[in-house]
Amino acid sequence: MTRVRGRGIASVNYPTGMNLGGDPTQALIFCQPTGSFTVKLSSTDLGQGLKTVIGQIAAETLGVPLEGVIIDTGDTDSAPHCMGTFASRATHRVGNAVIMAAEEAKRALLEVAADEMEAAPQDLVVENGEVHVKGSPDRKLSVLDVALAAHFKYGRTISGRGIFLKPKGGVDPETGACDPDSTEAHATAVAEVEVDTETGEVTVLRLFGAYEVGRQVNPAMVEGQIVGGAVMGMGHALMETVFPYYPAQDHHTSSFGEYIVPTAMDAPQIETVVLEYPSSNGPYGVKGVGEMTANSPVPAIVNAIYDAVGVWVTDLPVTPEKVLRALEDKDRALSGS
Amino acid sequence: MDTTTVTFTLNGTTTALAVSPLTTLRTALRENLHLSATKAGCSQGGCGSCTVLVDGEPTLSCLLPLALIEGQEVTTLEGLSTRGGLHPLQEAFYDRFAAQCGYCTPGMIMAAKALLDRNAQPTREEIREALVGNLCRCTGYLPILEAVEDAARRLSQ
Amino acid sequence: MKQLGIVGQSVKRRDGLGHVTGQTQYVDDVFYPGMLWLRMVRSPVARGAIRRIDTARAEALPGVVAIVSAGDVPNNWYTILGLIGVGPPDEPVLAHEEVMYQGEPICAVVAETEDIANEATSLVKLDIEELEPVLDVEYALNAEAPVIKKWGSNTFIYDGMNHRRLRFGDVDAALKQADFVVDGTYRLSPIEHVPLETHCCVVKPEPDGRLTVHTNTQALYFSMDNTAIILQCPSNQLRFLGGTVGGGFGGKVDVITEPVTCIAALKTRRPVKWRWTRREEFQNSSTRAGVKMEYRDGVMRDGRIIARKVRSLQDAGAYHRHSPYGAQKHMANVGGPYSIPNVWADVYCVYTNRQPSSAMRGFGVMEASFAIEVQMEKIARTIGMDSWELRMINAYRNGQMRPVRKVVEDAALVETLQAAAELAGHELPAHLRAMHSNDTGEQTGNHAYGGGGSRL
Amino acid sequence: MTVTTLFTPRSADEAVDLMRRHGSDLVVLAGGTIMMPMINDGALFPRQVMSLRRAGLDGLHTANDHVEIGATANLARVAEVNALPPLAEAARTVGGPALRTMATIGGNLFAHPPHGDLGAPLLALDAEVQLAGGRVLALEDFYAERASGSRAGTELVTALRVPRPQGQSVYLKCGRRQGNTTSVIAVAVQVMIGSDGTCSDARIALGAAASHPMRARRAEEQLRGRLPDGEICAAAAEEAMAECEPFTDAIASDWYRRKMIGVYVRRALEATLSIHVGQ
Repeated sequence: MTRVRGRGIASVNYPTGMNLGGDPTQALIFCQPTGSFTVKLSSTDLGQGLKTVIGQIAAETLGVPLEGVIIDTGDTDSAPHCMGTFASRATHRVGNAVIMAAEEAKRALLEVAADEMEAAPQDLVVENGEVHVKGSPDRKLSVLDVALAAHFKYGRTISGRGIFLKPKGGVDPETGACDPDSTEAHATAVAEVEVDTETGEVTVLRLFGAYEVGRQVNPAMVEGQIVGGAVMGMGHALMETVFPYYPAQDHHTSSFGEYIVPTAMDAPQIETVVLEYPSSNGPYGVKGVGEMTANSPVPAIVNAIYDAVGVWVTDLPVTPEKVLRALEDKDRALSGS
Repeated sequence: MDTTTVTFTLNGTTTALAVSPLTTLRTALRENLHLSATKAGCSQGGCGSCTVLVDGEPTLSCLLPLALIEGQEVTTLEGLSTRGGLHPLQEAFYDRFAAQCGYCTPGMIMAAKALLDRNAQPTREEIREALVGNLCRCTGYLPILEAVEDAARRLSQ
Repeated sequence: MKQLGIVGQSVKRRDGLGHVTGQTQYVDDVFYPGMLWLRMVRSPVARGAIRRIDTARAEALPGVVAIVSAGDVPNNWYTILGLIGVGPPDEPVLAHEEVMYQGEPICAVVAETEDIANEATSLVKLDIEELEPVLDVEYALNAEAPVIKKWGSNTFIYDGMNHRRLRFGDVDAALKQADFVVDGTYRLSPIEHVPLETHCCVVKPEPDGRLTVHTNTQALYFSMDNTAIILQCPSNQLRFLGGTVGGGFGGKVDVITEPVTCIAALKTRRPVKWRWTRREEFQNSSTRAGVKMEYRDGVMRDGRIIARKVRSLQDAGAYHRHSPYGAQKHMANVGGPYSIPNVWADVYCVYTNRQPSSAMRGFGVMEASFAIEVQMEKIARTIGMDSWELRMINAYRNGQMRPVRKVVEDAALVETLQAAAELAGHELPAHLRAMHSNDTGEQTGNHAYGGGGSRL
Repeated sequence: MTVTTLFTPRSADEAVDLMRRHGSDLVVLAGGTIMMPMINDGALFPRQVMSLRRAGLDGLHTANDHVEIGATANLARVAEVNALPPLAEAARTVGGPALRTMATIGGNLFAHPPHGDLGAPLLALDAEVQLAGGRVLALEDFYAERASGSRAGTELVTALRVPRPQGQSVYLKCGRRQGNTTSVIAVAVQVMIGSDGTCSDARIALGAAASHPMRARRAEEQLRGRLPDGEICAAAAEEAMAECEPFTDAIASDWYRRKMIGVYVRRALEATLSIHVGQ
């Protein structure tokens, strides 16, 4: 028997947002005469789907259909400041700024609608692109009609400004006391591996992940982060480094022939479950899921290797060579004792 | 500088292009023809993001001088949806969140098309093998495998 | 939790149709007529003194339009976190006196085609006196090691100290009381982000003197403001366009392409593109930091972790970039998701002569999580306790105090353990299934959950 | 100045003529998967490049006792040569499908280790290299000539003549991931078992185990004339470990490569025996 299986677990926390020099993001929203809302941002979508989830948050807050929201981002000439997309902050920060802007725009919308409908603004709600009087769904006006009235009859703007700021916080140099995050997400991963004791090769068979990331704005994209992060974490654990003999600089990698990343043939079976415990300060209870998903598989895999063959390989990446050397050391120690 | 004129069929249309001698198919597509679906991920033949079909075969367009495909037929991602609608692979990638940043997507879809053209009902293992030369850093591949399986079903209907 | 409308629905990606049709426009897909290509001449050695940079042969190559050297950079300091007070400035945009890592940018060639620019870089003659490099973080802290930073130390200086420290409770006393002491040393070699899209920037000079800058930065304003500082121009002279990135993972938060491309565009008065090669991504772009972490945990027979002592060395490589912040983030997370009443950490941001490390997906925290969770497994094996139970009895509860003096709130770690066990088909005993994150011990009588720092 | 001319000769003779005229200034592409990355990376600035894509060297003929494979036959086609299982398997595990439609068997002989996966199975199958002008030499001699810097390195390879396996043959590759992987090492073996059950001949070849693919002759000696069993496979593996001359690179250290030669030679031999027993 040269192939041995093992299972390992790992639990992690992950902080949302940075807190070094203050961490703001702004959003502006305006209503077009056609009743569409444009959200102006300078935030960046790296592929995680920011443009999509921000559209969902804006539509939710405004009470209009998703199709009625345009997300316009990526131009410093036309949109206000955003710190950037990193630190698992984007959905949290941008989402909060967009809610603030959308609420202001919605108030303006309702004030115009109130004049048009001869009702009090506080008695009105916006749902599915229509303004109606609470309890009287028939007393209604489309957002389009309100927008037209605002532009061409009342001369009023329907727009909103939003900002979210995590204020700058210092670090006590003596104790390290600080406020390093806005909220923390959590996860537990389970890895099942098979180790070839003759070659040291490790195959990840299955990865399980239970994630607690606040409210999910878009569950399919949350799952996309978890699955993608799991495979990246597997690469970190077993394959990747630009300095294969770190700290030596020899054989510095220069191509995909030398720097080994997982391929479609390496992706293990991955099963996930998401628990929604909302944060108190995120938009609709969002925390953040961008970064943490690559973290938990790494120690879970290392622990699974120990479970399988009884060696701790704690120098990443856990290459077959390191596993084999550890197994040989263990054999020597056993035969010596 | 010397140039050479190359005539080939691009997404069904005869195309003639004058380029410098070693200009690659990828550079010609992107910089001369402004068909930028085909990406420059590594220029080393290592990532697959420049994959196109040459006479139906998956090909790394970053390593192939245009002058060498005289008279041949090239299909890029732009050639998949020329009739207005999406190709079933495109539909499936869209529906199943198989693209995140989208940078590997064109090459991935072309590699998958090369597979489905010769094997209409591939197993998951066969899909993995067909896509092994196309790297993705965002999705963890599983949504892509599901999308190709889904596209095969759509194509068979 | 209240049910919402469109929030919570798996709606399709807004950019999905662009992606699957190849119509999404990334920076490399931007072309302007007459656009030039930029390539970088880089240091062949890890540490050295520059004696002479001879660009004559490169300039003579037909098709070469300009060379951009240190003298062309209005403010030749590249210290991205300088915006928020991190300093002193330590990294030149283009090296001119010394080089601190293999691959450090020295001068740029701007040419009519990428091929010509490539060849021209090979014609630049560098005369560099090689000096002994510092490559190992432990050696860097050694008194005999060459000091590679101008401020006389090989570490970042935090508030006058050569490390960030965490002091919570009385670790040494707790370690003496512990039934078991579990040690572990954890290492991580530098990792590349590997987005499929390499760094890319296209700059177009506008008739009014402004610059339009297409960039795949993860942070447009941050990059613009840093570029303005380097160009010594008001930031309203710059227009940064982006927002669509072919993968970042933290690798595109360094402002690493925009300043030089802007200078090249200003110097030539033509649009310029700088697209990094994959080789540059691996060998020159910043990495996740190499790390060495030493953990010592004091544990009671019943599984309570009562003390943790950590010494951690983060390999920043040659320059700050985001590493001083990463080390600080590491300090703040050495406790992990557990309630440990006594925690002590010294975290060093150490400089070496290798390509700088910087931000990468979860940096600072990922490394801590790795060490912490392998420690947890070692502890479980050492004291003979089930590793699920060990985590669950130590998991922090809402209302408890973390070592950074922040109260835990909205946490549900215990619940993720329960859900993961169920998902993986591992049956937990009833007392573990009954636990929850709002239970600080009073209700169940479980002894493990005292307030922070008060258990001993 | 960049590349000024790309020659596309229509025959081997035309190619040889160009090589003679331009000498070492001419960069030769078969499939382009070795040289084009270097040119794209700015590691090489040739003026004249010659592609063999149209030189008519991509024939593939299966005869009763051998297969003749033109130098520019691509790996996708080689992967389907069922008559030569270890060679087909080696071709099938190089890169991904797109790379395999470009990379050629002839070009593979010029790949620098750890690349050049086809070398080991070709050695195990006793392949011969046909050079323009009619010279034919054993692949082992071809590698030796190239290493010594003499003729073979400058002559045009036109085809490989690969005898069909006489005995049981196996190819095993050790990589760092499941597919599209650079070799840590590769092993190809061909074992002939006589009617008395003893090994009448054995060819063991190693890839990524030295500066070019090599035969493990002392390991082969362990098998000849013997009734092969697990012990003898292990002894042969020990010999292979001793005679290989591995190197260190980004993929693996020389220490690990040598270890894997031992494991994989033994496994490959055991696999040939189980095939034999199975029949």
